[in-house]
Amino acid sequence: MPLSFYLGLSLIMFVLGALGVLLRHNAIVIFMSLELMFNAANLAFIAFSAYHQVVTGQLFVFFVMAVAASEVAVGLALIVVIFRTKRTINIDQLNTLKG
Amino acid sequence: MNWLIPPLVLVTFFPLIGFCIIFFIPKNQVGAIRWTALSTTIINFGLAIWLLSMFDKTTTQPQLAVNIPWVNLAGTPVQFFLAIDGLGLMMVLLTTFLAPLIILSTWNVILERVKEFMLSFLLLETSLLGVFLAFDLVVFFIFWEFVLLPMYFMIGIFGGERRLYATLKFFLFTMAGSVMLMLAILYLGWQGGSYAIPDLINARSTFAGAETWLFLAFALAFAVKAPIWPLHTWLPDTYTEAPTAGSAILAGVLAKMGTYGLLRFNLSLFPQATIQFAPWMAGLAVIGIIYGAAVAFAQRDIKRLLAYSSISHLGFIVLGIFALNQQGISGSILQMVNHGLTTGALFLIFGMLIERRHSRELASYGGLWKLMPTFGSLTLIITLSSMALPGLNSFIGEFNILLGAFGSQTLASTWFGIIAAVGVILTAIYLLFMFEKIFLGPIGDMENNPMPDIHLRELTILIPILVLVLWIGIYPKPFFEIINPTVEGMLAYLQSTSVALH
Amino acid sequence: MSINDAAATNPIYQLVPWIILLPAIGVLFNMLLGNFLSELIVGLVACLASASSFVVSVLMANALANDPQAVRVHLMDWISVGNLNVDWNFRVDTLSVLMMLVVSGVGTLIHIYATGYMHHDVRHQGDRRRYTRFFVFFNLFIVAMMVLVSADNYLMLFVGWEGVGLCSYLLIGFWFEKGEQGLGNAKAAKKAFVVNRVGDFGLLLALFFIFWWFGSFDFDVVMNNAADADPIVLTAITLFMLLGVTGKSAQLPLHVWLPDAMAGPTPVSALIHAATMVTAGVYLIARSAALYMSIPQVQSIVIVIGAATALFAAMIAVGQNDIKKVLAYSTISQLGFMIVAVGLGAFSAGMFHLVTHAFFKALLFLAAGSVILGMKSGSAHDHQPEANHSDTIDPQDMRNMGGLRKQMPVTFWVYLIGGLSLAGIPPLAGFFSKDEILSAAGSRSTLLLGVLLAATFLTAFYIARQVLLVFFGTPRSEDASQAKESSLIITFPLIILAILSVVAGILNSPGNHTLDDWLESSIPQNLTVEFMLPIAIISLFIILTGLLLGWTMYGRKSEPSSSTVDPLSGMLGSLYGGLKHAWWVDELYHAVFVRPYQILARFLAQTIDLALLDGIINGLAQFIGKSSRFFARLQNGYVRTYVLTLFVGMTLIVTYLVFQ
Amino acid sequence: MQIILFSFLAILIIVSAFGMLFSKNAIYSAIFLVMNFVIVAILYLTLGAPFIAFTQITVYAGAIMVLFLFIIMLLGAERLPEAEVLRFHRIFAILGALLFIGATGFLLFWLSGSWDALPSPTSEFASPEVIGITLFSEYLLPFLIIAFILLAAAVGAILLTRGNNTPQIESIQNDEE
Repeated sequence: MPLSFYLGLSLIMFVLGALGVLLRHNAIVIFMSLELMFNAANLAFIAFSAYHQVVTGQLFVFFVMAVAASEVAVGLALIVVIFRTKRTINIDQLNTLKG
Repeated sequence: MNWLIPPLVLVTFFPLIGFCIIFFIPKNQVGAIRWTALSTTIINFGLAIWLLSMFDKTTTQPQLAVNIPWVNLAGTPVQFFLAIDGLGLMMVLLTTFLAPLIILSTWNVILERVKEFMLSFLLLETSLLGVFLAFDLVVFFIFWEFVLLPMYFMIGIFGGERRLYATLKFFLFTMAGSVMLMLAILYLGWQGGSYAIPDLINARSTFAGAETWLFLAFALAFAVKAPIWPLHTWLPDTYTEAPTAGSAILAGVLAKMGTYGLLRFNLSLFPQATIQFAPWMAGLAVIGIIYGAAVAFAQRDIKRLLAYSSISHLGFIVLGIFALNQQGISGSILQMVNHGLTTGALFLIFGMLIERRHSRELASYGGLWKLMPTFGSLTLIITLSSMALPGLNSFIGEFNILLGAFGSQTLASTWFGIIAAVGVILTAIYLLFMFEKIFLGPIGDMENNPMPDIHLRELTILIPILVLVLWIGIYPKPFFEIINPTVEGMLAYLQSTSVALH
Repeated sequence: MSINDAAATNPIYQLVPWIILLPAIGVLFNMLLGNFLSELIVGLVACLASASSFVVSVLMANALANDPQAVRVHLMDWISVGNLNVDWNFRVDTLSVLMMLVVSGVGTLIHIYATGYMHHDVRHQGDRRRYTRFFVFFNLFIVAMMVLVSADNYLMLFVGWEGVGLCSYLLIGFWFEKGEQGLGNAKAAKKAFVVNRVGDFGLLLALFFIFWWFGSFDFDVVMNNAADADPIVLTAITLFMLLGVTGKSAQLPLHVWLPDAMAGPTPVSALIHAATMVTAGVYLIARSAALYMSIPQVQSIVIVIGAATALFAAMIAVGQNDIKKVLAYSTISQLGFMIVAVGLGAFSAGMFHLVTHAFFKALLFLAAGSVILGMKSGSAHDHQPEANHSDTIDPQDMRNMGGLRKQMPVTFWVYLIGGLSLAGIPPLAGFFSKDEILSAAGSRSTLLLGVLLAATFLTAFYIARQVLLVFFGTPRSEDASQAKESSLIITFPLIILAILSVVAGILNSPGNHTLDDWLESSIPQNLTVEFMLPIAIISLFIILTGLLLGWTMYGRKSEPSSSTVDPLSGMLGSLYGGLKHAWWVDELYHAVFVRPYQILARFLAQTIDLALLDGIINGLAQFIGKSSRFFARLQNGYVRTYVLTLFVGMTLIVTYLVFQ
Repeated sequence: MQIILFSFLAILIIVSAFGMLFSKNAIYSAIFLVMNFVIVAILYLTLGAPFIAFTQITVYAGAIMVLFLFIIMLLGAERLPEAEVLRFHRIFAILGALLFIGATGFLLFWLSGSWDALPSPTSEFASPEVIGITLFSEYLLPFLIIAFILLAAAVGAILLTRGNNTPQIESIQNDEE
């Protein structure tokens, strides 16, 4: 299988994730879309790792996963706090920070 | 001579010692804070006198230099370069002389947040001294901008009703001027390979092509600070809203930063442009003289009146600078000191009045000389000094300025001197008007009736100023001995550059 | 002219700084201690300060009598900037010593008088503490005037020149809470200072020209090089200096301040506004003789101004009712005579008239002060101390006087002597000095002589009118009938001055050129005037006519009251209104200078400064504020918008990179 | 053979991604995402990354997605009204996405495409053992940092969601006043 196919798949996943971030109102779904984008990047890493036969790419995926895990922990905690004060997690209603 | 701490560094940063002490005094120990601040400034004045004793009056060059390599900025080394010449020495003496008097004047005025006030004031003194002693453009600029910070707090916290508007205006005006200054400094460093003035003077050919623009950029910053007409509109608001101590330091010392800058930087770094623009600058100065005097006459608020009078007087100083001859420049330097003493004292005096009466309106006063004979007489002497009565300090300065402007070869027209001399008449008109409204006539308002005469602390503030007013008026020789060599150096340099180019 | 340094000659000259230092000590003493001491000591110190100054002046005169060579005494360095070197140098020559003698001599007499006069005045005006202040200012005036006359350079002269202006300001506004609406005196003082400043402006410019053409302010340098100087420059110098002279000596067109200056206490009017300060202009022209003599055109202008002033002021004096205003306009008129004399080059004649005028005009003012005091004491007599003073009459209005001859005999006689001396009746001093000026004028032009004779006629008329209104007839008010003669401390100086007014003529009487010779060494350009009998006879005739006319109009009416109209107004009709209101010059200046300047100031302050300049700045700030509010709307708070912007931006960058 | 497997997995991945994107219910989205992660893990296996594949399943599909589901249910935020506040948003987003795909795809498939088959993975390459050795030798410092990041995240999450601290903050503020 050529590298470009994997990268193309990664590209599609990334764009779909981005569209999720752009189009959905639910903060949790936006979060999940971000995870999808991470995954797209991870796929590219793994593909390159195989292409170059270097293990470093996989290690980076490992780190990305760890960071994603901590990010999810903090992010979801934030969402919980926001929900407590605002009673909603609709991202469009959290627009007080404006000029 | 080798000193553990170089004298200039000690003088500049001495107020910070008081700053540190006050920092650790609890804020309710008001007395301790005041006395610490007062003794710090007095000792600092003593240090300035010590500087004076070490000062060599025979040389035209900056002396007692401290030069420490510091950091690199835009690929050019910045040196922590302090030095002193006649001009700087006069400004240092003026600053350190006024500082204790101004602190003394706050005794009964600043009753809350004393700690914050004194901290700001000491910080201000250090930055002012830094401005007058720095010989490296970057160091100068840092001190120059740093002056704004304590001033901002002093006006913003302790000022009058419209203080926020005034501080904002003051800050924005000065900043706008400084932007150009900063760009010009960076350009100079980039082209000249150094930020130190002596190095830049030697490397003048590297930026000679942009001299006009550099001159204008520097002049803009200094013109805002001085202020030169028509960039003066921040001044009346700021002077009026500032607390008495703030107005006194603004009029007494801060205004001189602009004229000092013109002398120190524009003259030595851009001599060609200086000669080229001299008639224009002198023209603006003359407009400022007449305009300030006329507008002052129309004011009904004491502090606003004094603010416009400052514009008028600063016009004289700028005119003298751009006369570009010995009389003009020496007179200007002396007049900076005179104006600092006189207008500073006037602000302090009217601060005392406002403290008693809580009104800035001329109409609230009247006939006070009958109630406060000593106070009235002292005010009269200072007022006369402000209108340049011969025998008092301002006459020496203004006369030299007018004489210089009248016979200046650079300006090449007697009209500058003649029109500026009309300002002498107009000055008398508005100052006598002010004196009449406040001190003469019948006792206007019954609220004026229990006005106490001057008391000991106020006398302590005014007597040193009075002594200097008379001293400079009758025997200005010691002052000219300090000023003249520096001015001779400047003029010789100016002469050599203009000869080289023609 | 050449000059010696003092050390080389008589050591007595080293004393000359004391003419300034002694009064200065008096100033300091009274200023610091005066409020703790009695009136007696304060007055004594002040008188001693002035008198000791007179003694020093006499010593100087004595030394000069042996050797009239001018001497320079160096006190200390002053300004030294580049090629500008000015020192505190005193000049002792015959001219300056003459002025010193007049200033300190007349000054001392007036000081003595003032100790008595002010004793009453401070009580009448209700502020006893101001007694000390008066003598501080008075001594300060002696200091400033002495600086003026003893200076060896124009700059030091200028110090005295403005210094006397300041003292004049302080003393005119001495009762600063009195006068019209409580501000009258203060405004009069301000007017005097500002008008003088206009004159000083002229002198200042003259100084600039002098420095840049002669390179020095020293009298000697200027005078010795005057002949070689560019005539245009000399014209500028002399004309600007003339502006200064018109300001200080109250000549047209800057005469307006002197009548108002009568708001000051009477000794002030006598010393400053009659005897000494106002003659400074005459002194200045005499001092700058070499400059004026080299420009005849300017001399003509000086003469025209002097003659016009002499006639103009004499006319106005006729229409005044205030006893001091009459004398004030008389002073202006007499100063006109002096200016004419120095303009003609007859410097010694001008100085002669200056001296005699100092005597008789000081006498007249002081005697008028005595009259006013008498009127006030009369007023105090018939009113209860606590009574409302609003119904009291003006003690200076001649229409309220009359018949004072009997109540105040000493004052009457000295007044009569002073008046006749002013009118120019021989053998009183005024006759000789005025006659010299008339002779000098006669040898120049008939028209000039005619103008001066007309002024002389009016002088005789108004002084006759004044003496008759004040001292003859019957009292026209309660106060006048109750008036009392003043005490000895007041009449003593009057008697001395009266004697001087009689005998001073011998200084330069016909055939006797004592003063001419005395001034020879100081003013070599002096035009010595010879006595001319025809002119003397004509002038005497005219004077007698004037006196007689006054007698016929005012002397025979026995029972005029303060309400009756002046007989002049019937004769002159509407012209009399012009005389009474000083030809509306004040109103004219108010309309032409004062009002426009006030309007201009307000226009600049409100329209230009606040509306235009500040408006531009605030407008700029508002523009930035508004535009920033517009851009701030891009930050709409929707996270998704920010992400979209980010995403689109990233996409565009990627696209650009790919298709580059 | 490989191409068939890849195509099959790719289609599944894209379909599940679309499913996540278009589900109205957040729970469905989460389940689609779990499916997506699992299939990607299989793809990792074919690429010779067994360690990562299993980590993906345990950490991502297991732990993280459970956390998501848990929060969704806790907050009861499965469904939200989908009223669009920002008009034109969708158009710009889709246009941007297409442009991005176009540009990047052009880069991948025309400009600098790589058409050689990837080398078939050996069992030694990227075995857990190799990864472990590399991780603890060459990447020890990043590994430790990651550990601290995780710790900080855990502490932060606890601190943020601790419910009873708000009254304490208020009381401190009251003291200062």
